[in-house]
Amino acid sequence: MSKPKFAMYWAASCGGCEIAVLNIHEKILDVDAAFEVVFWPVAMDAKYKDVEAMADGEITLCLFNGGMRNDENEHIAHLLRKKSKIMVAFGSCACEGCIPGLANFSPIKEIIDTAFTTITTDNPENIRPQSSFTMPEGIITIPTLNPVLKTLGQTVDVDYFMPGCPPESHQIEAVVGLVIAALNGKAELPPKGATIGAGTTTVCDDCPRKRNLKTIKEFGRIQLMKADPELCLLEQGIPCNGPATRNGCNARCPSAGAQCIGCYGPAEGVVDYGARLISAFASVIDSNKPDEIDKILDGLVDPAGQFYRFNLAGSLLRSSKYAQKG
Amino acid sequence: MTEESKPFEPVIIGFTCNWCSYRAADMAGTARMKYAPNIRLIRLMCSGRLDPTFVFKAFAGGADAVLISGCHPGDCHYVEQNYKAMRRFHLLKRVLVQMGIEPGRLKLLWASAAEGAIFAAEINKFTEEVRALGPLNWAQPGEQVSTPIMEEVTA
Amino acid sequence: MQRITIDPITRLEGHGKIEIFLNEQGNVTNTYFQIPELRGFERFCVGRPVEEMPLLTNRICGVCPEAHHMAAAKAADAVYKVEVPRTGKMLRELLYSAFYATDHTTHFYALGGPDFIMGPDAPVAERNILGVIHKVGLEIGGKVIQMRKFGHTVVEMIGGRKVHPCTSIPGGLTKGITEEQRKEIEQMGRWAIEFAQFSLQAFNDIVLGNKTYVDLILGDIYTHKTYYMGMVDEKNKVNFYDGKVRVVGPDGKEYVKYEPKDYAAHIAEHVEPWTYLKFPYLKNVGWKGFVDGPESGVYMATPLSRLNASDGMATPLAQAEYEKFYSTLGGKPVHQRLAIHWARLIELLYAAERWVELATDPEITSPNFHAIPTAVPSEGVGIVEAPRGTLTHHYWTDERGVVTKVNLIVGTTNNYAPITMSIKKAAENLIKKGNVNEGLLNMVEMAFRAYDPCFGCATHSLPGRMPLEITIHDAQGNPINNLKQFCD
Amino acid sequence: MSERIGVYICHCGTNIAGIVDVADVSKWAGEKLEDNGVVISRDYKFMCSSLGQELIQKDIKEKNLTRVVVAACSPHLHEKTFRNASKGAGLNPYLCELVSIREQDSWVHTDKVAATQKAKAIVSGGVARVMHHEALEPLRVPIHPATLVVGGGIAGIQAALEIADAGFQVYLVEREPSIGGHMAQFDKTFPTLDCSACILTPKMVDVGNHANITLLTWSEVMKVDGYVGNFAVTIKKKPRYIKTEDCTGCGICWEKCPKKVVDNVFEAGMGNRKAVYVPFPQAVPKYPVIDDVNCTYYLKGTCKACEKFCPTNAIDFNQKPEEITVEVGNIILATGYDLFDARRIPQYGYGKLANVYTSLEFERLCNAAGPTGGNIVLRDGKTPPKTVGIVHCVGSRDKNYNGYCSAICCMQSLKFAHLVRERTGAEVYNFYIDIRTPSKGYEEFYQRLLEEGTRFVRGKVAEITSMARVPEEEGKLIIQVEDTLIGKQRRIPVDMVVLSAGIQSRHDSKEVAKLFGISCSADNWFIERHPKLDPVATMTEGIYIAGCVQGPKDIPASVSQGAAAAARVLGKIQQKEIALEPVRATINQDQCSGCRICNNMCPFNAILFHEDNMVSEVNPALCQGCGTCVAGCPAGAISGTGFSNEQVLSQIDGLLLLNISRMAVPVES
Repeated sequence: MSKPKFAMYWAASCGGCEIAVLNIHEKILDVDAAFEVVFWPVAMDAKYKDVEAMADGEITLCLFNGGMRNDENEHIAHLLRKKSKIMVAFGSCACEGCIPGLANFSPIKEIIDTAFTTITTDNPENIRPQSSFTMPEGIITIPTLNPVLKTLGQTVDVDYFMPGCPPESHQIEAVVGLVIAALNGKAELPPKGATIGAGTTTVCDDCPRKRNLKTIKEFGRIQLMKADPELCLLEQGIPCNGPATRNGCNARCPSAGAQCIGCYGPAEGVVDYGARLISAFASVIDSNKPDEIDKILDGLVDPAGQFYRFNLAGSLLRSSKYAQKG
Repeated sequence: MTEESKPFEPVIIGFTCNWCSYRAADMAGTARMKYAPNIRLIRLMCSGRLDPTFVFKAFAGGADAVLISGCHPGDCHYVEQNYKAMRRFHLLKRVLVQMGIEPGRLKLLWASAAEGAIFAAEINKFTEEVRALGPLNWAQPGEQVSTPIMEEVTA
Repeated sequence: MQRITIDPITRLEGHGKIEIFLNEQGNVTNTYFQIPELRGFERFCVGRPVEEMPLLTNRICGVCPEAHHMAAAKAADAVYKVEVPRTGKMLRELLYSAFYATDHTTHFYALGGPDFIMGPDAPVAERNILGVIHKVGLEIGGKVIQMRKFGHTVVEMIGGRKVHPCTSIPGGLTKGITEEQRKEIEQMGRWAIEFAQFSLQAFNDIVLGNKTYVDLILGDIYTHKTYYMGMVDEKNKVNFYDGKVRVVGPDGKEYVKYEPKDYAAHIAEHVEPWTYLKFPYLKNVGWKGFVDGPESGVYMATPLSRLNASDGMATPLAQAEYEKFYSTLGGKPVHQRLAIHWARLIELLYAAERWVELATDPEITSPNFHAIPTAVPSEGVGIVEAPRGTLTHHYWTDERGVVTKVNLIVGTTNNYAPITMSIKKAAENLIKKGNVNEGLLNMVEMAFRAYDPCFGCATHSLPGRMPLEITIHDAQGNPINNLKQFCD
Repeated sequence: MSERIGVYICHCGTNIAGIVDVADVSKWAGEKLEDNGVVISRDYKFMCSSLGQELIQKDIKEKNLTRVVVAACSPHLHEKTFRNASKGAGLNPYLCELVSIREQDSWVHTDKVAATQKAKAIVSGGVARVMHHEALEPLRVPIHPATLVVGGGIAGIQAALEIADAGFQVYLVEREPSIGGHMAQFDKTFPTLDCSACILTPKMVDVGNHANITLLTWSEVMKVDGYVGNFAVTIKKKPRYIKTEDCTGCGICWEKCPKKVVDNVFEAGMGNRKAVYVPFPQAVPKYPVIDDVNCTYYLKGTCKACEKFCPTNAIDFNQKPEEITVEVGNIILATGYDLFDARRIPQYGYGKLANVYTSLEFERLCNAAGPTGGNIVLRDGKTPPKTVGIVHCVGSRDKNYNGYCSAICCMQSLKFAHLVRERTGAEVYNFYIDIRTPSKGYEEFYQRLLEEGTRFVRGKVAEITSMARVPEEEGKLIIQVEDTLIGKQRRIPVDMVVLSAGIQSRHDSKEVAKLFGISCSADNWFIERHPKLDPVATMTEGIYIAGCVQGPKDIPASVSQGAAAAARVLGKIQQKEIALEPVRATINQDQCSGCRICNNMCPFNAILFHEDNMVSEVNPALCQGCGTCVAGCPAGAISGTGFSNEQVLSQIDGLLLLNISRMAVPVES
């Protein structure tokens, strides 16, 4: 019988997920051995129309990365969903919008205007790109940008979520291994909707730093202090998202002296990632006086950006009111 | 939506603590004090239980405003948990502002079990303030905005 | 009128798309190369603390996040007017050199190399890394994987993560390296030097040994006499991490050399309504459209440009190769795009040498890798050489160091105009009187790949991997011919 | 939909039905909420009536309901009623939810349409919420029969005796060498003027001899672990340097002790004691203590006079502090008050002008056992005063010091006035703001003073000075006051001034409160559970308060509160075990990353951190169920029974009717 079919696609993403997959090095050959790769723009030839020609569910496993920035992204998402048995939201962009999701703070018009009015932009007629434009030779078109960036899960039905920016190579190896095993009846696939290739607790679980009772009198900026390399960063006032961020990365950033910025998203069962941090950070503020609390909070110069850095598109609110007004 | 004729009727979700503000609401009731019907109360054990998720959920779900209420500072049934609620409120407010939600749509109210009158008055005041702000109509990409329950119910 | 659509990954997947229009005679009147995506970093980085820029702008491109990480960190340093301690600078450059070696290796063996090693006419099925392995020998595959592993190991040791490093902050880094790590890094570096030499040898034997390839390189199809940009140190030697930006004219003479902070006085970006990407050009020469020559502000920023724009390499082995390069290709500047591949290998060798140089510096393990900024943050520019061109980050902040304005000129963007020109030129050369040469795809594709375009920032195409399709329409717009071809 | 929900809308006569169209609400719930599991929806005149309850019970049995929502009055009124009804029908009481459409709807709104709509939303919220209720059982913990009483003043003594007499073990901890408290320092007690010692001493003796009372004087509580019914209290016994088992209290040691020390505690600085001493003759226990700060042996290394003369070799200079731990089920705090420090009001001259006395000093002055043997004389020790000024409200009812009324000063001042006249015949002026005599026999006492000819000047004293302006003021203390009754300034020369200083919370009350996990008011009085209905309990289960620790009060009030606290404790002891509401937080060990953010979020110290496996855990018996940690856990690893995220989030959905318009966030395709 023929091998199960594999597909991987990138929508609005940076390519880091593909690199992460390539970084499993030799293990990539296992994928090649176990699957027939039918669609992987980065790696091989296959056309949109080839995919369309496939039967529904013909693709066994589809790793989909990237958010829904334009109408094309969504079109492919729907197509691949139709054609795939197992649809995996692969990486932070597909799972929760990731950094490009920060665009949901602003109206799309403002985003385009900003890009085409920078100091080096030579744009006397104040031109903006047009999704359809008539040149002397004829009409040429480009995709239309969505007003707000959406996650894959907000667009199509997703079977599994694999967080991370990008997912750690050892996690990718594990997941690929699991799926192959499951296909050979040697393992059980997790229940639909499960988060795979990650832990169930948070980064602190893997963080080597010492921690004590937490009370914060002042929030600090990592570049403006000599941080203690042994002690919990949050206890030093550095806004580390580790406590709320799903583990699975081996606490790479805190181990390297940098605060966790939250790329693995919320922990198991959490409804809104940012809410967890708002509540946790505020709770350990060491003051009961409104003005003093405000003074301490001034130390967090960008709360929403801090708490929704990777998760804005995936949050309960999804975007700012400004962005909605367009 | 409300027609031109009718004024905009905001929907407000109010969180109360079991010991002070909910009892204040009870007292307003037993004293037959009248206030605007726009608020729907949820009873928590303590304002410290107020998870910002609840607030986001309410706004995203179509509420035009949210009230958080608890015991006066120093009077918390659980010693000092209302201070934690206060700290969270301060931070939450900053986030909401960045999300484009007017600060006037989130209110923190301290009310003792004895302050039914104050509770009622504050709800009326808040309702008018929100009415002035107009509907929030939180839009979800790819979703119908779910708005006040009026037509839901009368339908 | 005929219309040809070259759709890299078809319109609906669209990550870059080429339109070729023919006149009634069936000759090319115009070509359009469109970039369909915009993510708006310039807007949404506003409001974020400047120390986060190296982490946020990382996500512009997963292929060259290290480049964005470095440019952002340098811009943030400048915002705080803080001088990074020597060890800090060296650590950053060490990470960066390892990244360069990895990136160039990937491109040469998996993407660009096959064209030459297998030959441009070899069947598609063979023009890939596997073909290379068959021709050059099995161990090469292992070596390539080894090289990538080593590179990533160093990036992770210093940068904290394999992809999207996290340790650079205003004033330096969040961590240093231990003596054990240093030893390991040095060993890997020495291995990398051998690997680079081996690669150059392979190129020498297979490509330079083969007249058809040499002719192809020297041929006119891929020649544009443009300006060339690259970063140089105080001795005008190539440097990836730090220095001044130097531009030489089509005649090879220095046109300008400027401090990063002055970039805006020299670079401007032209806008077209049919694409989301802008076309940078030399402001003081001016935008004259998609043409070359001293009158046109179009410039190129690639390994070849860097060699053209410099007076040599800062390391001995690479310097020797540099001299050989120009003597073989008939002196500076070299205008032939396909020579970029060779230049890339010379840079690979330089990167490996620099790697060892830094790994053996006595101060590299010093704990003095960060200086706490004291000045009030305001504005700063950071420039590095990304493998695919000069990368510029420019931030403005308020007194708290919160970003208020951002300008980015991304590596590949520099080459947007030249690539468009190469496409047009290839098309003109190969489409005559309406009949389309079967080699068109191949040639266009090779033009592409030479630039190693990383539209990861916008198109997400991995370097050079450009599946192409051409649909040729007759005057009525009916498809009359369909050509397909892929790069591996 | 696996759950089967019954909805019951109460008319409450016309209380609800008068405004809310209950029939419509009931019909609406039956139809619109069908998809939410509602299988039956009824309305009834009085749900809380036995018929109403039977209605619910019948449905539970016949329609196999798994959840019940009652829309009626406030849960604070009838939650128990309907929970019990459900229980009666075999449904776990916690699967019944009472939502209020009376206090929160019909009683506060006039617009019938809006009120009916709101009622629907409230019912919808209840239905959405009840879906996520779990069957719960109350937590039962045993009560240890022993009790700890902290503070050996009259309140503590009363409480200890009540409990001990009932046959239960009491540990009475007092930090001074003897019990007795302030009352032991007084001479007479108002209004009856019976001698303080005469009524107090017998009680003190009872305590000393009581088989069920372990008296721990010269001791302090260091640590309190555990929770209601099961406290473990660590007590530090300071060294007395006396072997109490050998000491007979004969008193030879303090006779022979060469070192005199000013007694600032019991004698309020009016008299001396020795370095080895009992604070006063009737002290209980009778054993002395050696004050190692002043004892010559500890200062110079020689002396030991006491040791030489002690007939029973009871002196032991090598005693060390000792810590003991006792297990108790309940704790009564009766740690008393401090006297307001009159030095804080410089214009009254206390400490500068010799013949300005504080109330406590004056008590010692007229006490027969006091330094002057009860003779009221000036500081020179012989001259009796001819005129005495008594200033009320010193440090009380004054924003600059204590805003509250100290409750005892008026009566105390009247008592002083009476004693002065009785013993010296001197002219007495009372300077008051208002005279407050609210208790039994107090007003009569005031009238008596008026008849005795004591002078009353209504006005707050501005200044007390020795600066004479006219000859007749020479050598006198002049009291500058505005007589508000005649509306003019007066300067009244007197020989002696008594400052009726107010009472205030103990200087260390904050630390003590923290130690026992209870809270203080702004004035640092301990906060009672309810100012009217529960003035002896605190918010912390198992900890009670008695006497001035709760706020200023006189002796009768302190005694009654001591007895009341004892009664409460005895009640608990009789129950043998206590049932705690199962509203509790629990930490999912598999999801806890040990970030420790929750650790100091709990004022009841219910959250402990296990260093070994680096996770936190909630002690269910200590947890009070406020849910602050549930809301605060960054990992979402803490869940709260009774008020879980699912319950609240679905209630929000319900209130916004999203459970009808949209079951879940839909997906386009």
